[in-house]
Amino acid sequence: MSILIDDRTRLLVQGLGRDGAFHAKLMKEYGTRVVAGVHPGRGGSMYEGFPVFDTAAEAVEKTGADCSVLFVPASAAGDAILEAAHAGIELVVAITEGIPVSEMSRVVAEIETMDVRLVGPNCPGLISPGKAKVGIMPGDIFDRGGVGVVSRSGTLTYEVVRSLSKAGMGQSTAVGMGGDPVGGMKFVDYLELFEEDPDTEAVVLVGEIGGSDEEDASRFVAESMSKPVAGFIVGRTAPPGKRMGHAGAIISGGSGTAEAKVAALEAAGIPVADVIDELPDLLRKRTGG
Amino acid sequence: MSILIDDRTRLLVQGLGRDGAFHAKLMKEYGTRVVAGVHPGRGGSMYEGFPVFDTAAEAVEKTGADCSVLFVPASAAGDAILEAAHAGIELVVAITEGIPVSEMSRVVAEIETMDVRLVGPNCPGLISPGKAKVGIMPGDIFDRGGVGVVSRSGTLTYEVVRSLSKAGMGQSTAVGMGGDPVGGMKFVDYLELFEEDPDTEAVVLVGEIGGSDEEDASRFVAESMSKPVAGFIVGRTAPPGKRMGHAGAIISGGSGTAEAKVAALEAAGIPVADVIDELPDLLRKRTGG
Amino acid sequence: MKLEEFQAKALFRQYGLPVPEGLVATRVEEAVSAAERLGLPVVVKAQVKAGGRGKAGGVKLVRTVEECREAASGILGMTIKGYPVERVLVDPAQSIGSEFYVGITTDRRKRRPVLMTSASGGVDIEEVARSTPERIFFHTIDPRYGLRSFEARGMAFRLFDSKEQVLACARIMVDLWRCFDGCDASLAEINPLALLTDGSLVALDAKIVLDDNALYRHPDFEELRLPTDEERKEQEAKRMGLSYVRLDGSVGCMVNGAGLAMATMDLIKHLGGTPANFLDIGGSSSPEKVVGAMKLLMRDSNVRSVFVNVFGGITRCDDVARGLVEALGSMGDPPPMVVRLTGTNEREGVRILSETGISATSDMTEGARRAIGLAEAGASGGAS
Amino acid sequence: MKLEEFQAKALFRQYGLPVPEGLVATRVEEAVSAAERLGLPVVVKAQVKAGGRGKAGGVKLVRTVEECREAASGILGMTIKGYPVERVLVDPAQSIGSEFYVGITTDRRKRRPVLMTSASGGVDIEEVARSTPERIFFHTIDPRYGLRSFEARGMAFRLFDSKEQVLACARIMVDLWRCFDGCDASLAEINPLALLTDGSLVALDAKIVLDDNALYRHPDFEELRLPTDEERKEQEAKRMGLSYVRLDGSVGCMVNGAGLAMATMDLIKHLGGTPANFLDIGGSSSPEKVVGAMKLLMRDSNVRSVFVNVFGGITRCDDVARGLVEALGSMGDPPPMVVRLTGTNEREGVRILSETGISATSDMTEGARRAIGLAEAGASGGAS
Repeated sequence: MSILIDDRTRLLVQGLGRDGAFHAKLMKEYGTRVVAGVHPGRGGSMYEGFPVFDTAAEAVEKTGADCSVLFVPASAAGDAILEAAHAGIELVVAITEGIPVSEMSRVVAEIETMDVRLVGPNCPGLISPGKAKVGIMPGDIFDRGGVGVVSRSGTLTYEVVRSLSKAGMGQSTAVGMGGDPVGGMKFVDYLELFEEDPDTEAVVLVGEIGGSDEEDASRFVAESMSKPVAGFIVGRTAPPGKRMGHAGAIISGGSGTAEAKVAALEAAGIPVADVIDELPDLLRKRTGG
Repeated sequence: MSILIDDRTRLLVQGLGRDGAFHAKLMKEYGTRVVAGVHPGRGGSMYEGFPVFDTAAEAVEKTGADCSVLFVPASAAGDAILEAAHAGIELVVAITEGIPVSEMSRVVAEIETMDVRLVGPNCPGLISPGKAKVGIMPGDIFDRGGVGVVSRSGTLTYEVVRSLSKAGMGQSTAVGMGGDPVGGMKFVDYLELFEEDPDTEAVVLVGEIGGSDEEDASRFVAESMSKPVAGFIVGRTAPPGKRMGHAGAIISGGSGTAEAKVAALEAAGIPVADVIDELPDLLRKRTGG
Repeated sequence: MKLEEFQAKALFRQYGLPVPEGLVATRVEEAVSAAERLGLPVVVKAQVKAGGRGKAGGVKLVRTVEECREAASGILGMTIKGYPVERVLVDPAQSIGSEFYVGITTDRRKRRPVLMTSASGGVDIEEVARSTPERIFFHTIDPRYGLRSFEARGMAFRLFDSKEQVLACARIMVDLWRCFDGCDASLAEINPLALLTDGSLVALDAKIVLDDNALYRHPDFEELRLPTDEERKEQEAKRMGLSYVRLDGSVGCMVNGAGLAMATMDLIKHLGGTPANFLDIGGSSSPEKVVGAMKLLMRDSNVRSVFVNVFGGITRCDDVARGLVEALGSMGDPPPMVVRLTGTNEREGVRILSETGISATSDMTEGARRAIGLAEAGASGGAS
Repeated sequence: MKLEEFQAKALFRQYGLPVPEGLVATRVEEAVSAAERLGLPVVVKAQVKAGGRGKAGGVKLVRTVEECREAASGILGMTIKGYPVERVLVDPAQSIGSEFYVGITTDRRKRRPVLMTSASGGVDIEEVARSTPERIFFHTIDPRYGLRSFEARGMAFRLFDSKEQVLACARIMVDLWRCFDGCDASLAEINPLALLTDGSLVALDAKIVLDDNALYRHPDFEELRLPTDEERKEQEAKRMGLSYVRLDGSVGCMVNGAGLAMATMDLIKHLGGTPANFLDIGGSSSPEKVVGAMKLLMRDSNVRSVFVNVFGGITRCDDVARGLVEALGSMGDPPPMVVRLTGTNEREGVRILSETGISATSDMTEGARRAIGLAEAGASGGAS
């Protein structure tokens, strides 16, 4: 098992431009069941052995795709997320960065009323090692195992995973959830899934400054999780004042700084690593392994 | 019993201008439990023995109102319907006429996702004789009884009711649902309620040209109603060509004319009166009374 | 409010829709110089608010200045379905490959806007809808979100194969939605949307009907009003809070409520008479309104008798009675009249009328029958 | 993109929000003539993108031409929180009764815009939020529907009692929403919203931050860009697809990914060094981008060593390596550098670097440690 994606996932790739085509190929090579592509105007053609359609609706109808990954430009990405959702896709993974917040908040308000999950945008995607990769991460750094990883960052996730793998700790699923102000699933959503997943034994949470998602996660871990969790927070040296006027400060209350996040995690009994390479040891102590 | 309103209905009057104030008084005199008014800027005052509030939310919270009737100008009516719906009102009756269709279609799209019913707009409201009146109809022409009346028209409803009352046929509930292109409940919704209401023995449906609501009602009566229904359709002499370009014709198909509606009703076994005064006899024949 | 083609095209242009750059002319020489400016050949098109102008000879393709002069002078003198042609639109002629249909209106059943398209555009789209409905595609628009690109693309793929045309058509659909929504239209229609031989798409004709209830949001639309004589009367009525449509009969009707007004007309017809008009004096009626309504009726020389049918609800019978008394007092030669008054403040209304010697019946059928009788008597009197 | 007060007020005005009709001046005499045109007394306000300008003496009420000249010349020479004041806004002085706060931003937790208001407006609104949070009211906006009148009224009733002020304030809130939404802002804020002694409401100050990701939808906003020196550098970086923020340390960082960049800075600090900057070279990196990034780093004279930390995913290690080789080749005196390369095409990247004599480590901590050592050596070398 794993969360969200596995070897039964039927993947649709939306947008087969330079990046989309490149990563569609890599995902397929990793073993992901890429069943279709969508690229308006290229319907009827084939790419890397899978059929390409003009619309997501047709792709879903003809191939039974249940998950999609987006490589479309920022100006068209909100539309593409909704196209996938309305076509019946259950999990949409939006790699695209640079989508306006106003656009995302409308998209999110709509998909909240639908039966669809969103990972991202502005994220590397997710991987269930040995089963499926839906995103742009380098597959070879991941090992199959029992640690769930969820992170707001991209390359930082790789760094963490590499450290875990080196220490012999494989991953059930690793997710780069994206760092945009408004996006899809949050820490709590992933933690809930990891808690339920029989193959996940422990979780690493990688947070960063801004927002209050780590604080919410801390509460959830304290109240509802039985599995051990370790944390890592970046941004301790980030320059202050890169926030937005009074309103940002008012809405975030005291939260948002690295210190506040570390404090929240620790108060919830989650050990926080100072440097990435401490994470395997912290987990080992918690799991008694 | 009756449908939608009865002597337990707790009514809120939105808009206490000239018409709102006049009819609030008449509704109260009829015996309706008018528990509150809303008129921004007049919060804290009293009118005809009930308290006036600045917002619907406060009125509902303080008085437990569950039904509201709108006498606000067309430009503010969409907002007022939503205010009532978001305040937790279960039945909103919009008397206001002249609301733009674009506004109503947005309002309707939103309230469809909520637990609220809308009567109107551009309607006289509804009455459950002897129990409650929520609207502007002259109360004294209605008699308590077993005939449900539902009509797209205002004064025509009174005419029909008068004819029924004169023939000794009282009404369980009489509704003027309004004739705007986009509105709240439709014939089918009312027929469904009348079918379920133990006190309603028969139903009179008063339709008019335009739309396809009568055609939908005919299908519903044929398929799902056990109670006798009689119909009346106005607009046989209406000038043709008062429709909108090709699109109106395409979307309505053949329906929309008085002839098509009469044919649809008769095909569903619903006798249709040529003149209003025939209605009591048609009902009597159907009920065997 | 119906717009004429050239007005609709101007709005289309504002929303980025591709329309030919035509010129409007009210005189023949103006049309000729427009043709010269645009370059021949051009199409000269009658600007009227009625359909079927093509079949009526109101649209002409001309290749020379002489042809243009001839066509313009012919068309500017025409009357199409009762509408005199006061303006022509001179559009550059296009090299048309095929014709499509794209329109947005409100689907009353779904209570939402609906986009309709067909690869069988052109004048006979209604016939297509009747005989081969499967050739028309519908897409319901959620007004909260508007027409999205992916939805428009999905519809455009049903009409076109080439990627360029699909994307151009999808763009047109989205812009048509923006126009429909931005103008608070009841209808926005392109028929035909032409695929030219060079592969581009152009809105050859344009139809927009504005929602009268939303005009208050668009004060600038007031200048788009180019009323016909008939519309001018309806409009004047509207300003008084009246809704008036003239017909051909002899019994003038004054009724409160549209439904009851239609029922009254139906009843007159049913009893063998002919209604002269639809006239709804609406809800809260003041004496002034009744006076205005009466004057409006009397302008129609066909009217031989007047049937006033009022069921008081929000309308108060005493207001109506006072208005009638005032109106009759101010008229030199009032027509024969039958008044039926019932409902709110009925007693007071009847009292006011009886004081002035006007008798009122409470029965609608009886009232209608008497009005028909008076009209017939008046007609034979008028013929003598 | 942060706007200055006078720009935000101009946008406010477009959306119908009540703002004083002030004038902008870049020279002292301009400020004086602005004051004369507006009529004294006026307020002279430093236009800078930093808060706290009032406390820094950047806002002055003046009653005479002499006072105005003095204030303007003082303020136009100031530097507030590192920002030199290049412009002042001259606003007519108002007779203020009390001050309120109204702002809209995005609530990340609810993933929707949020309207915030308080009767305790003015400079210390953040202190109010901290110490008496119950004095701040929040209303989450559904972006599909926008802020509706009834919602705005509900919020306005919490600030005002008089019907006129409630309706005026509700109108302001709705217009502020339209401005926030129409401009794709991250923040639109009025602080203070002043209740004048004549009972009217005016936005005395205005703050707008635009969403950089949405600027492509607003080409006309480009002219609102009045960058400070620091912003100019960040912007230039952005044009190259780089995200750069300068700090005060000595170890220059070049990293792919914002998270890893922050982790790298944290690590340098943790190991006793000081990061010179945040620099994210982003996803798909080309050699040109790496050259540009390197040049950007070298402009900062504090930089004593450079730590390149790349974990290849979408970024390919060979691209980064080629860029580094090219950048170093084009530089006369390259700084001491430590390169850490791993991930996609790692082997090829390492090969390219080693061919040019640059050695790469695969361990981040080790790399950071060596970069700190080089910086310290460089600093003592530089001091000699």
